[in-house]
Amino acid sequence: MNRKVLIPIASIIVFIGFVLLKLDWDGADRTHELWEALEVTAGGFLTLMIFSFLYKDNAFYKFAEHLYVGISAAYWMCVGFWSNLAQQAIPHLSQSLSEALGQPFLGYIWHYWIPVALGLILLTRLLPESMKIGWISKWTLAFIVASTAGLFITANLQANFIAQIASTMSLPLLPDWTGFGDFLSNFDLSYEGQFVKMFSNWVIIIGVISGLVYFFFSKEHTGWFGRVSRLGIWVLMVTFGAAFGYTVMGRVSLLVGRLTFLFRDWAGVIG
Amino acid sequence: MKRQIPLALVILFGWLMLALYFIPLEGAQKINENLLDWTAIIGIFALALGIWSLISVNVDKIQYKKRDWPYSIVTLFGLFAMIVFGLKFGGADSMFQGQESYMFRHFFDDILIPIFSTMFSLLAFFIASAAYRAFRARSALATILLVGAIIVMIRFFPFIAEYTRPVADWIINVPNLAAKRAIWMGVGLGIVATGLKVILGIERSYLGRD
Amino acid sequence: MNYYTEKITRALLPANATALLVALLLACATLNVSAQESVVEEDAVGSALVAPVGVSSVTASDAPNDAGRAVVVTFVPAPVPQSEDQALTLSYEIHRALSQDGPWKKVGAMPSDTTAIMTFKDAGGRDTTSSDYFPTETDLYYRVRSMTVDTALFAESEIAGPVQGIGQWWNSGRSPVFWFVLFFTILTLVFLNVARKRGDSLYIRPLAGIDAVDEAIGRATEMGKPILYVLGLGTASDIATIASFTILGRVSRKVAEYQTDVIVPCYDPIVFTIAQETVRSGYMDAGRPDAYRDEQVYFVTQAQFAYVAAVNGTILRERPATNIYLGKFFAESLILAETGAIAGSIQIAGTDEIAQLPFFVVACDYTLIGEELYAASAYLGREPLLLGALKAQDYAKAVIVVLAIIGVIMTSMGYEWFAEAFKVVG
Amino acid sequence: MLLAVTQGLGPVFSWFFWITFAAGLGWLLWMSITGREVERRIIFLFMGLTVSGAVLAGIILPVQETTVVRNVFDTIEGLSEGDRVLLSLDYDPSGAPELEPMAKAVSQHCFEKKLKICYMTLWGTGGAMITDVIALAKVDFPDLVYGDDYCNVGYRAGNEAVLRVIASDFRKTFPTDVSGTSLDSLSVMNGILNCADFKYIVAIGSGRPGIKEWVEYVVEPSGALMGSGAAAVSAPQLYPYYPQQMNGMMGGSKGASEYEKMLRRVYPKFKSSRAQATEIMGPQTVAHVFLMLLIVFANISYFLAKKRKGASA
Repeated sequence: MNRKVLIPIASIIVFIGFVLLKLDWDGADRTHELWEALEVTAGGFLTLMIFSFLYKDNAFYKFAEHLYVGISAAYWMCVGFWSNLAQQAIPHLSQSLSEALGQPFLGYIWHYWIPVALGLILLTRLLPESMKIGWISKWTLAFIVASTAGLFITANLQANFIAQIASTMSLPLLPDWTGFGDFLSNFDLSYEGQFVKMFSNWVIIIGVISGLVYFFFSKEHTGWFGRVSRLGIWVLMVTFGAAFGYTVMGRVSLLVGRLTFLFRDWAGVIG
Repeated sequence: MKRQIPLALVILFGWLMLALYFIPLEGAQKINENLLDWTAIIGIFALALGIWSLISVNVDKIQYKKRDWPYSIVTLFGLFAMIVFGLKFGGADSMFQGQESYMFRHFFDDILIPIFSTMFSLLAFFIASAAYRAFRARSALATILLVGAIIVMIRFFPFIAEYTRPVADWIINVPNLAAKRAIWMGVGLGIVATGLKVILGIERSYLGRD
Repeated sequence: MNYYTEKITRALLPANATALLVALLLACATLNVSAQESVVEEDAVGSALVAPVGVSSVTASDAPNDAGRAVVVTFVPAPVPQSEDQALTLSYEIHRALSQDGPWKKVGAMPSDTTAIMTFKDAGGRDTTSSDYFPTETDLYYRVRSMTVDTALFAESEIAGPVQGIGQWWNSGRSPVFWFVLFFTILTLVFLNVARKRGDSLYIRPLAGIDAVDEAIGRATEMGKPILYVLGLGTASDIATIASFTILGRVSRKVAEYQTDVIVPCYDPIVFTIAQETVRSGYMDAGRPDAYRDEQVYFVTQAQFAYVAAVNGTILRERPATNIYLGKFFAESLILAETGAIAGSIQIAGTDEIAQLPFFVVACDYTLIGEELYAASAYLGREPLLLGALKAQDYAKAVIVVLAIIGVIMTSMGYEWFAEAFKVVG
Repeated sequence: MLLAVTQGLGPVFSWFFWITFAAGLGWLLWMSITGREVERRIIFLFMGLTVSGAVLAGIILPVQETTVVRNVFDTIEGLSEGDRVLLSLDYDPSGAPELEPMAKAVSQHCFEKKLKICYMTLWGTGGAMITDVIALAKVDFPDLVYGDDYCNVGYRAGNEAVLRVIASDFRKTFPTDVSGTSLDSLSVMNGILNCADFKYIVAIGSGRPGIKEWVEYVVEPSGALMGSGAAAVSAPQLYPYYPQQMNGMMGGSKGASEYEKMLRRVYPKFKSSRAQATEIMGPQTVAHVFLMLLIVFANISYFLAKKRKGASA
């Protein structure tokens, strides 16, 4: 027998074996017990299949990957269908159709036909090219891209742009300044100290400006301009390093979560 | 016609959405909300195109026995099984309860979630290999990257943390903030510039030719 | 006991009236049975408190910058009662009516405060069936009732109104955004004109990531392997994705010219549709429409990690010469980039998701940081119009740098209004 | 670190783990001193074994409290009975190991303070997360009444658009709760017209739409008071919003374990409840040590290789 048949059959046998091991025969509700055993075993097997990818691409990984793609695509299609079409559009368009879908009819609103029409126009792409009608699908694309572009221009300006300029501007160069004498006599290196506050404001202001200078495209980065831009990229790099370091923690927690599942729920090694 | 209509739609809706932001009038806000609803509804039709693409690519693989074709059967099996489980008809005592149905939820909980979480947890491994490969003081920039990472990572060490935490906190709160603001401002400008190019009709590669 | 607590309260009032009153209210609420009884007793012996003095100067005006479903009510609280038998005001209820004679409806309440002019915003929705329905463009009347411990003991203010909630045509709080859009649009149009006249002689500094794209296509041709182009997890409503489309258009044209292959697995269905259109037209521009196949651009799934699993598989099985990741990326960035590194592909990435930039910087050969992604299409196409827009971006940046410096100096000198002028409200 | 409390497989395994771990590190150090590159798969293997070992040994380490987390705790601590809190769980199963402990701890805290919680999510997969969190919180509060003590309005499609709308009109997007009951009939939602009517919003999220969108579309326009719980990866980039737009933030498992600690300090009754984030912290820290040493070794081997090259040239 060749490997292509042997491996799947062997895997199925092993899988069933593990399900049986997990099964609690004394349980009252046998069907329920069986389901639970199946669930945990499937979870454990799929986890190991994905981990096997770290060694190399292999049949088990491919199986999990392909299964995952198929199921998730259908899952999102169902979720999208129910939440957008069945609960949003149809209850405004047709009483009989919404009742057929078990949704309450929310009153006829004509303009819900517009997205439905635009959606149907999009589907003309599926028609054979010889019909030469697919080009009207671009109307929908034009509508979506343009309306979101228009929307995002302002939303972004408000939160990411003007708000950031305004908060950079409101940093005083000399916070709580009451004179040199006070500054020196109250000198303090702690976080709340005046020196650190002042230094931080300077770093932010210089960092923002040099960062922006780094993003200049139409001027050669030489001379003093080049030096400022160099400072800008340094600030960016420190940040990236820091962000990487900060992330490690969260990523490992996912692995801990997964391994806890394997050891606790599946293998039952720890309590 | 083929060129003008899409362009007209772009200019009309682009500027309309832009203008609506400034108009607090109820009618204007209603249009705004409805346009957002519309996009979601159109998305479903686009998804139909996507699913069609997924099916045809996989059917094609099976039909011509391309490499790894048996796995395409697995994909199609998962897809159709899930679609069937997601159906809803036959009232309250039917097996088909849409998103509420037993099998639909269990496929989600027992197959999607384990794979999903495991894929995500692969990151822990990749973070290690990426760090080993990239965090070497090869150049000035690489050294800065390395130093930033080390200072922040020490932050999580018990015992040493007490001494390094203020520095790490400072890096995260101050230079980090400066860099993010610089990037945000640049990105903000890039977004506005790209958005303007779209609604002015200058940038239309997304519409293709003709 | 009611009387007693009130006396203490009055003695302490200047200290922190509100906090104390809230505490008192709570105490009364928990003891409400005995409190009510004592009121009855006091009534019986005839030593009842008299109603407090009502609030004065009640005004009602249309709320600015809204859809006309809100009114702002202001009033001046009465001073602290002078005589001992006057009940203490614990809270204010704001009432609304459609006519001066009522019926009145309670629309809100505020805790008592004697220190400042009080402002209450009465806002509601447009749903006539909902309890918070607010009639727009209708005469409305407001009055404020000063409440005491005893619900039967209160004082009414004079009636303010009529006032109408009227929708505005312009949100003045958002004016800074308007001025900036206007400024930037003019700037862009000016530079488009300049670019038209001067052609492509405008200088742009080299970007390593962009230069690498050309090399990468050449390398793929030599190796006879495809190029993998990932548009990320963004939807068509992300401008980063739109920027990526324009780059995809140019990449696919070059790919077609060099007669090699580009694979585009897609995450979002609308993005998938647009990507097909873009790649197809790239092939057309290169004069090889027949070389384009629909399977090159395909939809995978809309689940983040299922998509990643599939792309990972593609990377390890097809072993593309180059992987290009441009668009919106989230947690998957490092998984993709490290798998690409395992497969030995040259990797070019770019995103405006700041959280993911570190991973791309660490694991990819070239990374376009933030705005560079948006600039890339101008670099690749070298079309005068796009270069002009890039120039406009640079000028806008220069203006920001100057404004920021002026703003910081103004703030340091105590002129906070300058920075305030840039704040967007509402 | 060896003082760490062990649960798991017991002290013998724990010692075995530490000794093997040290031996492995020694081998890695030897590899780098002799200038040999370690193959990627060996690093994967080390990572896997380190974390597995730490999980099996059940290592728990002490945590320190920080202001940014304490702000969230203190805000909730300062609310009074009956105040309404909006809890948005914008994550999916992959974010759960980090974020679920936060959601659980905040829920426990709110219920202990007799605050009313409205749960919502911006993620399609978030519905299941809400159910999980409610189930976890209910272990300590079995008498909670749906509709009076908490409610779940679930998920609505539309990402940012949902936030844009609920900032001004909560009922427009969520006319009903997750099971179709009108919000008007739930006492939790009495008088709640928009997001600013909640005394406090806690957005717990791991991506987009998430905390940044909450700030942009809800806090900025409506001025609502918000605290957040972020995945460790997105925490640094959310710092610019602290403390103006959000008054506190829990970052990753670290933030969650701090919150768990505060909760147990103020309310000792929760000591018997499983502190999930604190459990995760031990293995995480061990993995961290490993990773740092890995970087150090990488640099040692790089410098030694460079030196050798310099000597031979």
